[in-house]
Amino acid sequence: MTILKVDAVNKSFGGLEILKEVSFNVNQGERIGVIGPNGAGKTTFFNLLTGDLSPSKGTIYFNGSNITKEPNYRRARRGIVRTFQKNNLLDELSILDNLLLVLQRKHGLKYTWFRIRKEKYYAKLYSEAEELLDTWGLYKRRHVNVKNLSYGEQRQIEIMLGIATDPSILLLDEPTAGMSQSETDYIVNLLTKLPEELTLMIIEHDLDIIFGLAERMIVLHDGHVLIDDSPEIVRDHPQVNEIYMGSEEIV
Amino acid sequence: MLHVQDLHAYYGESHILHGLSLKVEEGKVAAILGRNGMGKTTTIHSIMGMVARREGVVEVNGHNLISEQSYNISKLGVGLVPQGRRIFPNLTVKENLLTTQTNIKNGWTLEKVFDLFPRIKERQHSMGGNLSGGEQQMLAIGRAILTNPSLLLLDEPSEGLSPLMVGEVSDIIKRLKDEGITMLLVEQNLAMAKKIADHVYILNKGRVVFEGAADTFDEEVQQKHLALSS
Amino acid sequence: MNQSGDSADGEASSDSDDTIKIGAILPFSGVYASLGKDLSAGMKLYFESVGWEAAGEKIELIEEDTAADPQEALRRTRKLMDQDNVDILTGAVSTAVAYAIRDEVDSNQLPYLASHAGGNDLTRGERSDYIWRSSFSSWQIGNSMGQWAYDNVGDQIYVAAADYAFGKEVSSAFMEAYEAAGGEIVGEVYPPLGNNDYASYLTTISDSEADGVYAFFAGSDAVRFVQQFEEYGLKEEIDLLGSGWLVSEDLRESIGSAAEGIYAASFWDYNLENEQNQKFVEAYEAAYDRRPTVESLEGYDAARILVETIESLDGDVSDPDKVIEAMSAVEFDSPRGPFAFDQETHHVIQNMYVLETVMEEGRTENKVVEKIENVQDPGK
Amino acid sequence: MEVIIAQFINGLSYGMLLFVLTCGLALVFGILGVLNLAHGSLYMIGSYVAYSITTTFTQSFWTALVVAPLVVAVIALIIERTLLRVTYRLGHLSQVLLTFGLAYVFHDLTKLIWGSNVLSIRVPDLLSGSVSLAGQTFPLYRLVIIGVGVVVAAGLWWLQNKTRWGAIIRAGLSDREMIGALGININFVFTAIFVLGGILAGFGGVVASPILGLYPDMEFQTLILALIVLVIGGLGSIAGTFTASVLVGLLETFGRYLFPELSMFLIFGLMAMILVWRPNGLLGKQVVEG
Amino acid sequence: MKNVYLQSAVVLLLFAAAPFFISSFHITLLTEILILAIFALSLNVLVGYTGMVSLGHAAFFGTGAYSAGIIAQHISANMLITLFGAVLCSIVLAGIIGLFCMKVNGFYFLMLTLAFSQMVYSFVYQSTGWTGGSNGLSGIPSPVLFGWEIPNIVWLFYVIAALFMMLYAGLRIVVGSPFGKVLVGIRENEKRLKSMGYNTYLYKYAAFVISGALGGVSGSLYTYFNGFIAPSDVYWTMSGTVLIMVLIGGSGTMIGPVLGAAMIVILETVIATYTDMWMLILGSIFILFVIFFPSGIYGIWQDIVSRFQKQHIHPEAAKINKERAS
Ligand SMILES: Nc1ncnc2c1ncn2[C@@H]1O[C@H](COP(=O)(O)OP(=O)(O)OP(=O)(O)O)[C@@H](O)[C@H]1O
Ligand SMILES: Nc1ncnc2c1ncn2[C@@H]1O[C@H](COP(=O)(O)OP(=O)(O)OP(=O)(O)O)[C@@H](O)[C@H]1O
Ligand SMILES: [Mg+2]
Ligand SMILES: [Mg+2]
Repeated sequence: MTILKVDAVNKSFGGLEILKEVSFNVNQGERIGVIGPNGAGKTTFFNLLTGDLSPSKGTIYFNGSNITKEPNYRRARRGIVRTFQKNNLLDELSILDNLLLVLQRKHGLKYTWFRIRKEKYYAKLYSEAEELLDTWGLYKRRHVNVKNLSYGEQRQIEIMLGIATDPSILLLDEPTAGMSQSETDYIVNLLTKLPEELTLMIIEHDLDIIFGLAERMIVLHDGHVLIDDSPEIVRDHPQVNEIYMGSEEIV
Repeated sequence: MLHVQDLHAYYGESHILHGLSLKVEEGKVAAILGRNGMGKTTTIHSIMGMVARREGVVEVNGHNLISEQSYNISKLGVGLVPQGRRIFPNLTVKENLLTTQTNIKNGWTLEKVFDLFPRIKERQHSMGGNLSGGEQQMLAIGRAILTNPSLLLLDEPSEGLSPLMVGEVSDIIKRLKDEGITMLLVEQNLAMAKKIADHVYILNKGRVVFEGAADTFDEEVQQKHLALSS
Repeated sequence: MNQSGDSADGEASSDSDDTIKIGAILPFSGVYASLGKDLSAGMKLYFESVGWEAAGEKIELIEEDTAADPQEALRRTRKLMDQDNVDILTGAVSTAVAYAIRDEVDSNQLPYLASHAGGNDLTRGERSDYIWRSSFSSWQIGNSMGQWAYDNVGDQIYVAAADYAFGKEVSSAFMEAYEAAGGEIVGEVYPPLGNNDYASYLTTISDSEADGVYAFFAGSDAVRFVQQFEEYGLKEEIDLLGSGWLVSEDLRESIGSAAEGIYAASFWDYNLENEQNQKFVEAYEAAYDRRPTVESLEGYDAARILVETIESLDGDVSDPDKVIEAMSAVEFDSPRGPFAFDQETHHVIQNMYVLETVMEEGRTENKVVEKIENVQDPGK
Repeated sequence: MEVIIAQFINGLSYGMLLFVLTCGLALVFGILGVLNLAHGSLYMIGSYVAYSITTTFTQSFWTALVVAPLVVAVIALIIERTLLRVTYRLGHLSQVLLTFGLAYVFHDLTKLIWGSNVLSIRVPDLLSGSVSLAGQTFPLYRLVIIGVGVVVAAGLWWLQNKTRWGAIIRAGLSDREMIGALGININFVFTAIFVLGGILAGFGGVVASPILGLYPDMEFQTLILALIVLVIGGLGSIAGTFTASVLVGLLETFGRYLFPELSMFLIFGLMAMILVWRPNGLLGKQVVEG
Repeated sequence: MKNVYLQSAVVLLLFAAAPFFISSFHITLLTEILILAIFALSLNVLVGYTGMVSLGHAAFFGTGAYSAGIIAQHISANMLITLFGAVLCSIVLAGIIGLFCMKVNGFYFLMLTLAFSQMVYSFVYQSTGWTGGSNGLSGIPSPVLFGWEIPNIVWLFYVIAALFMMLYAGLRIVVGSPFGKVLVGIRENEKRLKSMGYNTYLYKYAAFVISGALGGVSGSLYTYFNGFIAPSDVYWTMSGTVLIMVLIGGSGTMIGPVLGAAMIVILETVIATYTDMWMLILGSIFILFVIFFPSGIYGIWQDIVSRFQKQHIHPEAAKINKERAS
């Protein structure tokens, strides 16, 4: 089932055309890798999908409805959720508070104005948050402010928040950049275990990861889709090797 | 060239580095490896004078810099490629490069940096904050080179770069090394670190738990010190 | 800021039994600060002259700074009433302050002698048994010049006044009298209080056919208006007239020669020739080494009224109604001329003077050109 | 028609006066990011020092024009070094409180020294004449101010766009630590700019007081006016401040001419309209994030 | 914060007992503090929790004050009616101003709120017929509650203290609720909150209107208290004063603005009695606070508490940091 349909999308900044006629469909449950040289327009493309930027031309459909003009918060509520390439967290708040805000949103706005039904509503939120923190090994540090974490640790929070939202399509922008090998392994493991019906799009420059996870690859080059095919084809594609992989060996 | 002895660093109450020592010979490259949150960036920042409370000895070229201000440390020839790039968003690419350019006589100029990274030459009039992640990383490297340092601190310079660019940056670092620049490199990309570094340190919770020449850093060491369980 | 005369004797003054406490709410900060200071200086000069004593009782003066803020004044008044237990209240420069405290004073039956605030309503619609005013009303200031302007300036006048209640009251009193005399108002303009550039207004005025401009401005507004009036070349063509504050004693030095030729209406002037005034000016200059202003005179007179009230009561000020009765009967020869209260309105009946500013020995002086006797506010 | 031209000249000269009052604030807030509520106080001190010099010591306006800004510069230096420096890591709200406190302190100190009477400074003889233009007399001094405004604007524009300082400050604002690590003594740069802001405030005080006079509370009036001009022009742009000064000058002048009863409303109405239309002021820079 | 009920009981008792122990002047002072504390609390919703620094809050205070006064003069002095009218007017005003102010951020927000409040000011100033213009509005009848005219300051104090406690409790619930958490999130990183799916515009707007409504409440209380309204209550200096109260008390905390209001009122009253150089002293105090107690009176309070208890706000956090360190 097609969950996302991108139709001839263009994006330009001033005179600069960053994305040119990008079109493709995404089916539910697909794991898609997005690669391309630096500055190819990958992040910009994610920005268009989430509504952080609006396209100069073209249309985006999600589950059949046209969402091109929708603001980002509406799209997030539809389940289009992203992580950021550059950490974008609530620095002055604790890890727990960051997470609570996400969970609170997920469970709807019903009781958000007053906490009169504190026990019922809050207890549920808290126990869910604490469970999550536990699985991420952050329970002990849940009251530490995010700004006091190391860079790699913040990257982890970034991903945790994305997954905690229970999205229907999750856009990960270089999730493991800045993470050490062991943390990377952990994240990859976690991503493989995500529910089947969840759709994933991942931008990554770590080829091991991307080829390990993706069932389908989209190569962006200079603002257009160079290839949209299986990982095997992409791996052996001479042009991809030339513009993107260089001499780097692939395990 | 760089000599760190018994370095302690603190953020407020928390004690992060516990008597760390390391050494980089003139013209060599040393790599610091370690899992997230082990104190790599803190080490770099302590050398650069960016941690408020630090104790011990940090000697560059025989000067003890432990209590110097960071701008003086920079003027003494220490360059920094920071983690997370930290490009000035409201400056154009060109301004990012030129504003802090110093010691022009030492050889690095805007043109040469543009030659290294043609991609940022194309973007030279864009605002730094509008660049893509990888472009910013290149810019951060270029910016540091243009301060014409004799000691360069690189904190995860390959982050966000495409594999092709990782290769190119490795080549650039080698080239800098050939020109006699001493370097201290923090990396998560072990392959790259192995390829470039002469010497390797592994940090764990603010202490050096392994040190040795690059070729002694093998699978076993990696398993022992960098796996999740440690 | 407690002031009291017994500092020389070294006696404690805070004991309320053998002293009479007078509270004064005056602005010592903000735009009206200099007025507050002069009022205070005038009062102290008089109290000093009677040795801070009346009918054998010590007088204690408690001054509170109201800034230009009515709320602040209300807070201070409550403090004076509840904390210091003052017997009589005086002061208030800004009319808004007087209105603000009016109900508080009235319901607490505290005798209050308004010594500057000139809003008409204080002795008209807002009149209270316990409030008497020794200074002036806006009507007195504006009205007194209407006939004179028609006779001496011409039959077309432009009115420019600062946009606040007092400015509007004064100018409308003027317009009423001027039109009654047969003159025509060819234009009105009300620049905001604290307006710093009058160029635009002056250009409009010079474009009109007016023979004169009646201006109500005070303080820094007056300085700027008068200076710019000259700079933009209006002085040669059009007469400038207004209230005494346009060329008041403390402004003329700042204004400089631009003030020359202005006509102004006031109830007192430094150069008034009478015995009382001579005495007052001499004493004031000896004490403070500067010229008194009209506010100094107001303070001086207010202090005198208070002292005479206390004396006629033989020092017993415990009954507010008696205090009021005694106060209303005070009559004397003031430096401004004969002084008496209108029993009906609780407002002073006094002479008004039309002054002309002239150059004398390189500086400007005011000269009385006309005296209008016993001007009495209509009280409604 | 002649009235219109005359009003136009009035507006232009008033606008330039506004620019002279605002440019110091524009520099310190728009460029340095410090909301200096004591700007009006520095302006006031400039005026009072100039008053003392013109009336007591040398009687020369020209001496005052040089000395008063320097006195203010020293005060600015002391403020920056001892107090303001502490607040850079604390953020804008602390600076608001600090500079507001300073404004209070300066208010009483000047009252203590110079009293609370209304004072004024004479226009220097050289510039005291009048000129006839468009059938209307204009004070020469007003016309000179137009020139002064243009010269100051040009100088600031040069500093911001043609020297490295502008870029260094913008960089320092977004990441002080990093600009330090790249070899720039950002503290010194900040001090220098703040002192320059002080000099401009003092200069404004001397130049404006023959027109505006010296009176209690003058600093708050000036401050509000300057803030309005600044925000209409947009932060971080000298050209914006300049445009806004002229615009406000003209609007106020014509507003007083055409709708005198609305004059209090007009300037704030203009500001609201411009901000709703352009949320970063007329020429303000859109801040690029990370 | 161990037992909220105990705390409120103690405060209630203190309020109830106050008139028996302190002079009527001090009751006046206390009443004024409570009114201004409500005002400061209302601004704090914007400044402290949502991170929107407004310099136009006097508009709502003034609107509340004038509408209460005008209603009392022309319609009815019944407190329920005047209060309702005042709140309604300020909500409408905040609703309108908010629509525009939501478009801008940071300093521009500060200046836009200033602009709107100054426009309200000039409207009030020039509508002499209704508001008394520069003379202020006087002759306002005393408030009537359920047919009972509040006879003196002590009873008024009780009414206001009760209202204060209710509003304080209500506000505490709101800022501690998920809604309040979202406001804090907006303060920290609005962009991220949008990505999480929050319509931040709506939240900010709601915060603005709530804040305006509470500002109106405090304004109308001020009218009951003074029986007089001056246009300076709508002037920007009033907005400045309340902002200072919030900052000096400790923005983003509940008790901070209350302490700030108390401190400013007390200082102004005490200092002005001894010297007319009160601005010098007050200004110096502001400066000292910034340099030595940057988190305001609340920060001092926190310091003392933590020194007593030898632990921090989040004991866990400290513990963890130590654990990692060793
Ligand atoms: N707001 C903007 N204004 C101008 N140019 C922009 C803007 N945003 C992005 N660009 C340009 O668009 C191009 C694509 O950027 P984008 O961030 O999408 O690249 P990317 O594919 O994610 O690269 P990377 O792998 O380095 O993260 C870059 O060259 C960048 O400079
Ligand atoms: N500003 C700070 N305040 C308090 N603690 C901090 C601060 N910055 C870092 N830390 C803590 O110090 C430790 C070391 O951090 P550092 O940034 O040096 O790690 P790192 O080795 O560079 O990690 P990464 O690979 O994630 O970049 C971490 O546990 C982190 O939580
Ligand atoms: Mg990217
Ligand atoms: Mg790091």
